[in-house]
Formats: sequence, structure tokens, C-alpha cells
Amino acid sequence: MLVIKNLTKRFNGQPIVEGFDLTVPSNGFTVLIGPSGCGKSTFFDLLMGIVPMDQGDLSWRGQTVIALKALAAYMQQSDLLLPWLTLERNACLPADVAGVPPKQSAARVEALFVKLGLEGFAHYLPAMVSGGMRQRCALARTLMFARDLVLLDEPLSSLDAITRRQLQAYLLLLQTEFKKSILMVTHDVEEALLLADDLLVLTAAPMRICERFRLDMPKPRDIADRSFLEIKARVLARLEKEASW
Amino acid sequence: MLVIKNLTKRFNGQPIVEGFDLTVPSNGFTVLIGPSGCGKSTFFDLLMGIVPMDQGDLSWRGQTVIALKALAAYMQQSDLLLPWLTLERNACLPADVAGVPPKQSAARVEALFVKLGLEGFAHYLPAMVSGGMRQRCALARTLMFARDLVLLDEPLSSLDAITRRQLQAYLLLLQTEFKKSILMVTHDVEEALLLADDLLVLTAAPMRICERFRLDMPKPRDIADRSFLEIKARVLARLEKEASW
Amino acid sequence: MKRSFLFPLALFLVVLTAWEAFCRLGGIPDFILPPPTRILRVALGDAAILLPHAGITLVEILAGIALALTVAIPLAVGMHAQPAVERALAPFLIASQAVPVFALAPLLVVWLGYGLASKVLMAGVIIFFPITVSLLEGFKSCDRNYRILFQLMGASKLQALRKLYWPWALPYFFAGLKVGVSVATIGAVIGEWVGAQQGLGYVMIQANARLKVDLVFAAILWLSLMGVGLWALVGIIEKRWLWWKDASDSE
Amino acid sequence: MKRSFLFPLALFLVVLTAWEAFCRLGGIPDFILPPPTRILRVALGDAAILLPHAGITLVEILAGIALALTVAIPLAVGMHAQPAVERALAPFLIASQAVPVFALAPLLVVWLGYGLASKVLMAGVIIFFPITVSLLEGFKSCDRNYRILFQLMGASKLQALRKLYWPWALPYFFAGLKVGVSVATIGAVIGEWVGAQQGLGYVMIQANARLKVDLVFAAILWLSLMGVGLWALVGIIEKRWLWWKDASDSE
Amino acid sequence: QDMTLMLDWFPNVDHLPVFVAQEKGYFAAEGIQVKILSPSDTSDALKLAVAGKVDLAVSYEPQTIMAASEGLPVHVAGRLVAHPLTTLLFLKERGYPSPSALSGKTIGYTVPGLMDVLLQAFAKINGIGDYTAVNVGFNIVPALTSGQVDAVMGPFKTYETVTMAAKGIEAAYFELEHWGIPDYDELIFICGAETWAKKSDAVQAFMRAVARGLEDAHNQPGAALQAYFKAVPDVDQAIERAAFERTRPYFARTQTIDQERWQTFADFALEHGLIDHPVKVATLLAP
Ligand SMILES: Nc1ncnc2c1ncn2[C@@H]1O[C@H](COP(=O)(O)OP(=O)(O)OP(=O)(O)O)[C@@H](O)[C@H]1O
Ligand SMILES: Nc1ncnc2c1ncn2[C@@H]1O[C@H](COP(=O)(O)OP(=O)(O)OP(=O)(O)O)[C@@H](O)[C@H]1O
Ligand SMILES: [Mg+2]
Ligand SMILES: [Mg+2]
Repeated sequence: MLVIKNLTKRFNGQPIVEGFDLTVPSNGFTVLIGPSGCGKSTFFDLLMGIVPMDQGDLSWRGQTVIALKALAAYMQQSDLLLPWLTLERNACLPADVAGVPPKQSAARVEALFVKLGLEGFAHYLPAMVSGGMRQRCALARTLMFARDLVLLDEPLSSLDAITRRQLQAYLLLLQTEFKKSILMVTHDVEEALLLADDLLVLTAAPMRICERFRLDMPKPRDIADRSFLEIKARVLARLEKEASW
Repeated sequence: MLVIKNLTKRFNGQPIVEGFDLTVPSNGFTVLIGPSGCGKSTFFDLLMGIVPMDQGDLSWRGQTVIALKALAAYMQQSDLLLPWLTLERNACLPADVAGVPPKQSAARVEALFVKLGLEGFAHYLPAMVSGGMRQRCALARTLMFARDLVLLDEPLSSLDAITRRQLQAYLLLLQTEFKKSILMVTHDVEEALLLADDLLVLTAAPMRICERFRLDMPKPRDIADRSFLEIKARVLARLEKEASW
Repeated sequence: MKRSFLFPLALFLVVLTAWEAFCRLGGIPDFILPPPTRILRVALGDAAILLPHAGITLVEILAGIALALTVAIPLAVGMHAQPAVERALAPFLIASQAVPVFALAPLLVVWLGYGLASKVLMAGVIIFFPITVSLLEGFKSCDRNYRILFQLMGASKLQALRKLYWPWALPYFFAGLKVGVSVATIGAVIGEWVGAQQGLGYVMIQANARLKVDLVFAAILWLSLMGVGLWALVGIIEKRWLWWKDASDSE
Repeated sequence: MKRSFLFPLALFLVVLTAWEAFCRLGGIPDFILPPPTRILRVALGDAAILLPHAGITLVEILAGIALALTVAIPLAVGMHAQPAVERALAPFLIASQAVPVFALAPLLVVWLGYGLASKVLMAGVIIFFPITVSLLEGFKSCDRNYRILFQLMGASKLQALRKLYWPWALPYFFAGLKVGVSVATIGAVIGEWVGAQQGLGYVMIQANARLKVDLVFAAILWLSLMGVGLWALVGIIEKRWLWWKDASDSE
Repeated sequence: QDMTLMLDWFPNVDHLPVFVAQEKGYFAAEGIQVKILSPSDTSDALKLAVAGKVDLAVSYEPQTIMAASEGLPVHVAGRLVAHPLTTLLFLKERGYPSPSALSGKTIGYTVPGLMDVLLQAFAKINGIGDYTAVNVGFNIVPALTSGQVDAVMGPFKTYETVTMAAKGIEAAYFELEHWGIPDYDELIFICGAETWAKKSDAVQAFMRAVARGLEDAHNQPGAALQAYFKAVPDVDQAIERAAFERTRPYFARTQTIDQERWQTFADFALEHGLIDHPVKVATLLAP
């Protein structure tokens, strides 16, 4: 369980995150949705310790931690692939750094690439593949971290509807199968509703939780389901209300 | 009118675009939708002359052209903001290059930024704003080109639903008001249906048009409309059928 | 802030002490390597004599840097704009670095006489090279996607240079400039081989001929101080010009 | 391919012709600047004498480059890893560039004698500097986001160096290395001031003292050829190591 | 016994007697084996000899007196060239009848710290007024022919004149010792005081061998020159031969060092600012 208390961050006096409290259960799917520029990525950066917080307390599984640095796998919004490594070598990086033998990690990446539709592109350079493929490679790299907590910042934003749906299913599987805690940012309400156990609708900066939806419909969910459509309408209405500019 | 004939491109013998024909009317909204990695960005790059075509003929308003280089404004998939310029200076670049007086272009960018929800961020550096804001800045820069043909490669992919809808409305306005021809790639079927006069559903690489939808419902369209939902279902079904991996 | 200078200072003192001990105990005679205390005594004691010479050398260094910049920047730009120009000029530039002073000095004397010009030219020849090479490498490293962006905007070569290539290559430029200002000191000294009447280089030759090795090293000390000062200055300018890097990295 | 060498070749011939004309018509005496034809005649005519010397100088240059790399890379790494180390060492490094040979030569003789070592050291001192500075600047230019990525992976400093900083700084490294190999020629020549009995530098000083200016320039010609060759070699290595740039840029 | 000798400059005809001694086995006959080195700078040889890094060095009397004035423990071992070769040299076409004709002219000098001071003294003694002094380094010929300077203090009357003649330039000069500068030994052999204390036998043996070389230079010039050419092959023989002819008269005939003459020069040096501290020549020559 990840407990966040009173998280606060200002840039040049401008509060971006202020007095933010959140509890994320171990083994659950928490989705954040909110207007562009509200502070979601900053929030993740704060959790990871990439950006120093002004205030706030974190604890993971009961223990106070300064940041999640070594505890979580984090997929940032930009892909950050190293241009001089092939997709395969890029995805293997976390394993390489952890000292996993290259053969072993290559095999794992190969399996992942099949799942993510990157089969046959293992030896391409990042500059030689499409935006969506780069994003999938970055996702593969994130999944190569052997960590229980996964933060995903708009991981599927550049993918077409069909691929997206397949990867959503895969993420779901991952979370339930391997009992990971996933914290994910998305702009796609449907995606959020398909995956989330907990859906947080956020306000514009300074970011606050304006509404929290606990979704206990069984997964996989059906987007044509009535209760699904109903809650979707509610979430959209909430978002609309929040959008002020 | 943009006429594309027999456009072909191979990478290392692998065909990405092959014998592609397309006619884009002046003053219309053409949307391309297709699986990630199918060749949409490459297609735009070919049109712009960024990637040399193996074969193919282009003509714009009846005149044969080698590439659209100086004829079209192109928003690439990655934002390509210069990290040393503020958002405002980035957006002003095309005007600066064209020799527009800085004051004049700054005023136009200011107005654009208001429309795109970037008010107050004119003097921020790209590294200091969110992913969605960078994308909007890149869009603003594209709109600063004084060109009749606009190519947009997933221009709104990092934006939340609400902002996205507002910008869709703005793009629509732009196209109808200023009689621009817009060619746009998106992964969002709803977005495609909201904006398109012509919707092309593409196959996986090598990219071909697997189905073409002419949409003559009046704009702005209502996503809850029956005919809208119907065509949406058809498009989704078509996409699903195409997805083979 | 204060602590961050503790280690450098400590190391500095350790090195000087080791050197001093080495000279005094290791039996290295003063006229081969004087101990630092002696160098310092002469550097400060004869400051009144050395400083006017140092001033002249500084003028030569600064003029040499100015000359080098005037040459290096257009050269790098031209070589980048036209690969043929690069291929054509590179051998000459490289050759310019292989010519020792004494081969060039007579020519400089005939052309420029014994004034400041020959010294500045000599210094310039040494300084311009690292700047040109680094800048050229920087231009070449510019990301293709940005280059295309400028093409699509219909930017002229000059516009692309000003708005894209130049800012892009700035870190490279500063790397080259740092090398340049550091070798500028020896550049000016070498220039003073050529018929100087003053300057630290002149002092050094004179002191060397008169076997006043401590004076030679005192002059080197002053030269080094100039080098460090110029380096620091370039560092400050770099920080200013690349302010966006710091601003972008802040947190 | 062939045409791309036309212009360089043309320029080369124009420069040589101008030089020749300048010497013959401009009344520049041979002992100040010999015409190229004469230099060429001596360079080729005395090749049998010059080549063994050139071989020795080449060995010194290569050893100097090897020494410089051995020093420059750890130095840049250390200075990057610890800003305090940078602040501590920078003044010494800069000072090392301000010391003229004649001040150092007796010391080198005392320490290293008359063998190859003193020459290689002298050359190394001149070559290592641009490499260190460029590499350090390259390390520093590494994008913060990537640095963070490696932190989050829990990469050790060594891992980050090997997998991130080093490849990132490679273009800078090559800029420095290109400067380095170009000044390596003069570095070795200067090294040969220190009690050499052979090498092109030795030939040059001797020829100069005997007013055989054409021999001096013939030696410079050979040196320049070496410099150009080394430069080209570095260019080839660069293209190989940075293959991903070409691959990424292809179309 | 192994000995090292460092020359003052690159091997040239001034050093001929040394090479003759080497080639003809005079050193071997004295039971020593001599390794001959060239320096990187004219002051290196003396420094390294005094530091004990080489056993012997070829030096100049003025340089040695300056070293002594700076407190270097130097010992004078013997002589090579017994009179000044240094001149105030100019193009013959200028035809200056006497030094005072150079008043108001630009005069170059070769070695700052030495030749500039000598020039000053020379000018004062010979009434050269209002001249401009320029450091020309060793770019003597270009400086003169391009008209940048009217005369140069420092060229050797035995060497520069010959090389200039080979290029078709005729030179004329004023000899220092004829114009008021005290006579001195141009080239001498020195060693460190410590070396002298420890190896005086070997040093004396060396000097005996060199003395034989000097004798040969005087008495069998042809053979001596051949020996020199054998030892130093890559030189322009015509020039060296001519230079040798001019140098021959100045080669030392005896190894007896005239202490009084030395002291006169040392006093002169102090008076004219060549040295800062008085030098007692006797200490340099002490047995
Ligand atoms: N270094 C910085 N300096 C100043 N302001 C910053 C800095 N970094 C982020 N901000 C501000 O913080 C706010 C939130 O940015 P953040 O990237 O967290 O948004 P986001 O919710 O991830 O948006 P998006 O959905 O567009 O990715 C923005 O208004 C941005 O301008
Ligand atoms: N330089 C290149 N070398 C080799 N293959 C390339 C190169 N550039 C693109 N490709 C290939 O072309 C295909 C299409 O890429 P493109 O970027 O056009 O896809 P896309 O349709 O835009 O995908 P996305 O929706 O993910 O952005 C990919 O399979 C990619 O690997
Ligand atoms: Mg974000
Ligand atoms: Mg794409």
C-alpha cells in the first residue's frame, strides 16, 4: 500500500500540487484522469523523487520512504529511448543494469515484443520505427523492471484503437496475474473505466482530486454495458465541469 | 486539389507505402486512421519530401509538384520544439522565418495561445510545461504557417477529452472559415468522425486504403446522433477486421 | 558554497607541498625546477616588473582570441554549408597546426614586422583551430528532424544558422573556446618568440638565457593565472548563454 | 563521388599555384618561404633521409595519442563525476597548457632521460587537453531526462558512464580527438626539442639552424600528411562508432 | 669510463675538435668513452651539467659567468674557441665605416638577456646613439634582408657570414673585441662542481683528448674535416668547409685559462648589467 500525505509542490511560487493525499492499495489499478497541464506528470515525478517535493510524506507497505526511486517502475510521458540502441537493447536496459544475463533478458524482451506487436522490429533503431512503436518499446522497457509498483504516464496515447484495446487487456492481465499495483495516467475515459479499480478525476492546477470513483464492476468490462455507459457519462460530466478555461 | 498517384516507398526492400492513390479536395477535411506502424507518418513525410519517394506523382491545384515542401504546413508527430526558445518564440518561428515583424506575429501567437489554452505560458520554456502543452504549442506553430494545406499527424493525442473537444471545434472552424484543406492522422475514431469529410481507413503496412467513408453529415456533429453511432460501429468493425496480428 | 571549495583548496595545498618537499628533499636543483615558495616569492616580489609584461601578453591573447573567433566562426559555417569546402580546407587547417614557430617567424617578420600583429597572428593560428573543429562538429551533430523543420519553414541558410545550428552547436563552441583560451597563453608566448621587446614570453626567454629559472616559472605562474581567468570567464559566458539549460533542468 | 573531390583538388592547385607565383614573382626569397615545387622536390628527393625520421615521429605521435587518451578519459570521467575534482584539477590542467618547452625540457631530461619517454610525454601534454575538455563538456551536455532514467534503473556510476554518458559524449570526444591528432604533430616535434637525435622535429631545427628552409618545409609537408592521415582515420572511426546516426538519418 | 657531453647547440663545425677526438680515438686512448648529446636550448647543457645529469657541457663564457652570478656551482674545465665569434653584423652594401654610423638605426639581437645587454654596452662604448633594439631571435637573415633591422648583434663571424654568402648575400661586421668589449672565450667546456670534485681525472682526460683534437684542427685541417664529416654526415659540406676555415684561427691553442682576462670580463658584465651579483672567477677555476 502506498500512502501519500500532504504532497505539495510549487514552481516559482505557483502551486501545482497542493496538500495532496492519496492511498493506493497494493494490487490494484488506480487511474488518474485530468486536464492537460494539471500536474499529473509532475505528481509522478514527485513520487519518484525526480522533482523534489516541497512538502509531503510517502510510505510504501507501511514504511516511510523519501521517494519511490528504487521501488517502482516508471514509464514517463516521453519515450526516452536511447537513439544508439536497437529496440531490443533499449528494452533490455533495466535488465542489463540489474545484471541479468543478456541471453535471458533478450528472451524475455522477445516474448514481450510479441505481446506488444513489435515482433520483427527488435533490431530496428528507434529512429526507424513509428511513434506508436517507440511508445510500445518504452512500455516494454518499463515492464522489464522487476518491481511491484508501476507508474504509467499516458502509456498508450499514440496507439490506434485496436492495438490499444489489446494492450489494455495485457495490462489488466499483468496487474491481476502478477499482483502489481498500477498507477496510470490517461486521457481516455473509456480506457480509464475499463481498467480502473479506483478512478481519480483531477482538477486543473493546483491538482486536487475533485471526484473519486470506486469501480467494482468485474473485469474484463464491456463498454456497451449500461452501468459502464452511465458511469462514463458521469465522469465526462465531471470533467466538463472542471474544465474552466 | 491534391492528387497523389502511385506513391511507393520501401525501406530495405520492405514496402511501406505501395501504389497509393488519393485525391484530396481543396477545402476539405480528410482524416486517415490506421494501425500503429502502418505508414501514416511516412506517408506525410513522403508528401512533404522529407523522405524521398521511390515512385509516385503529386499535383497540387493542377500543377505537378515534386513535394509539398513550401505548400503545406506540417505538424509532425513529435513536437520538435526548440528547447532554447520560449513557447511564444517557438510558435513564432514560421512567422519569423517568413519575415513577419515580431510584434505582429507575437500578437497572433498570443491570440492563438488563448484559443489553445496556453494563455500565461508564453514565456515558459518547453521543458517547463506539460506534454499536452507542448503538443498544443507545436500545433500553434503549425497554424502560424500561412499555407492553405495543413497536414496534422496525431495533433491532439496527448490532450484530455475536454481540451481535445475544444480544439477539434477550433480545427473545424479553421477549416471552414479559412477554407483550408486539412489532412489529419488520428487514432481516435470519434475524433475522425467528428471532423472528417473523407475518412480513410488504412491497412497495416504496406499501407493501402481498405475503406473510404464519405461523411456528409452537417458539422458540428453530435456524437450521440444515431447515424453517427452507426457509422462509428462500422468503422470500428472495419479496423478490427484489418488488425491481423 | 564554502565547502565546495574546500577539496580543491586542499588538493592545491597538497600538490604544492608535495612539490616543495620534492624540490627540497628530492634533490631537484632550483635551476631545474624551483620550489613553489620561491616561484611565488619571485612572482610577487617582481610583480612590478612582471605585471606590465603580463598586460602586454594579455592584450595579445585577447586580440588573438578575437582574431581566432573572427576566422573560426565563418570557417566552420562555410565548411558545414559545403562539404566540398570542408574537404578542400581541412588539409590546410590541419597543416597549419603542424608548422612550428621558427618556420613561420621569418615570414611573419617580413610581412608584419616586429609589431603586435605578428604575435597576434601567431596566437590566432593556435587558438582558432579547436574552435573551428568543435563548432563544425557541433553543426554536424544537429538533429535531422530539426533541420527538416527549418527546411519546411523555407528558412534561408542564414536563418537556419542563426536560429538552429548556432544555438545547437553552442555547447560544442564553448568546449572549443575553452581549449582555445587555454592554449591562447602559450600561443601568445610563442608569438613573442618573433621579435618581441616585451611580454611574458620575452621575459621568459630572457630569464632562461640568464639562467633565472625562478623568473621563468614566475612568468608561467602569471600566464596560468590568465589562463584560469579566461577559462572562468568563458564558463560564466557559457552559463549565461545557455541559461535555458539550467532553467530547463531546475528540478 | 569523383566530382565531390573536384573542387577540393581545384582549390588545392589554385593555392599552390598562387604560392608558387607569389614566391617567384613576389620576390620572397627561398630561405624565407620556398615555393611549393621546391618543397616537393626536397620532400620527395630527400624522402630516403626524411622517411626514417618521419617514422620515428609517427611512433611518438601515436604513443602520445595513446598516452593522452589514457589520461584524458579517466580525467574527464573523474571531473564529471565530482565537480569538486573538476574545480580542483582545472587550474592545473590549464596551467599545463601555459608551460613552454624550454622550461620543461631540463626537468624531463632529469626524470626521463633522452629516450622516447620524454618526447611522448611532451606530445601527450599537448594532445590530452582538447580531448579532456571536449569529453567533459560532452558528459555535461547529457540530457537530464536520460540521466534520471538511469538513476531510476538503479544504474551504478560505471553503468551510467558506459551506457549513457559515453555514447552521448562521443561526438564531443571525436571533436576533441580531431583537434588532438592535429596538434599531435607539433606536439611530437616539440617533444623532439628535448634532446632528440632523430625525428622530423630534430631534422627541422637542424635544417633551420643551417638555413635549409626548404628542408624545414619538406619536413612540415610530411608532418602535415601525417596529420591529415590521422584526421581521416579519426573520421573513419567516428563514422563507424556513430553508425546509428547515419542509420537513423538515412532518408 | 663513460662520459656524456652535451653540446651548446646542434653539432656544427665549432665542435669539430670534439668530433675529431671521437673519430680518431683520442678519447679511447685516454680510457674514456664519450656520448655526445644535443640540447633543446642553449641553456640546457649548462643546467644539466651543473645538475650532474651530464658530465660535461659546451657553454659560453658569458653564460657561465651569468650562471655563477645566479649561484650555480659551475666549474670551467677547458676551452674550445678562445675569442669572441659574436659580431655586430650587417649587409655589406650598407657599408657602415664604424659603429657610430648606426646611430638612429634599428639594431636587432639574437638572444634576449645576453645580446641585448652586450649591444647596450657596445653602443655606449662606441657612441651609437638613439638606436632601437629589436629581438630578432635566430631570424637573422630575413630580418636583415627585409630591411626590418639595419644590423644584428649576435651572429657568428664564422658561420652566419658563410651561410649568407652561400645565398649570395655579402655580410660585414664589427668584431666585439676590437670595439671595446673585453676579450673572452666564446666556447668553453664546463662541468658541475660536484662532477669536478668526483671525476676530475676523467674530466682532465677528456680535456687532453680534446686538446689533441684542437691540435689536429690547427695542423691537419683536411684530415680533421674529414673526420668531422664522418661523424656528422648530413651537413652541407661546402658551407661547413668554409665555416671551418674561418673558425680555425679561433680554436684554442692552449688549455690554460687566463684568469685575469676572465675576471675583466666578469667585472665588465657586472658593470653593464649582464649579471646582478659579482663573480669571483677564481672559484670557477679552482682546482
Ligand atoms: N520546471 C518547471 N518550471 C515551471 N513550471 C513547471 C515546471 N514543470 C512543470 N511545470 C508546470 O506544472 C504544470 C503541470 O505539468 P505536468 O507536466 O505535470 O502536467 P500534466 O498533468 O502531466 O499534463 P499533460 O496531460 O499535458 O501531460 C504545468 O502547468 C507546467 O507548466
Ligand atoms: N528509416 C526507416 N528505416 C526502416 N524502416 C522505417 C524507417 N522509417 C519508418 N520505417 C518503417 O515504416 C513503418 C511505418 O512507420 P510510420 O512512422 O509511418 O508509422 P505510423 O503509421 O505513423 O505509425 P504510428 O501510428 O505508430 O505513428 C514502420 O514499420 C517503420 O518501421
Ligand atoms: Mg503529463
Ligand atoms: Mg506516426
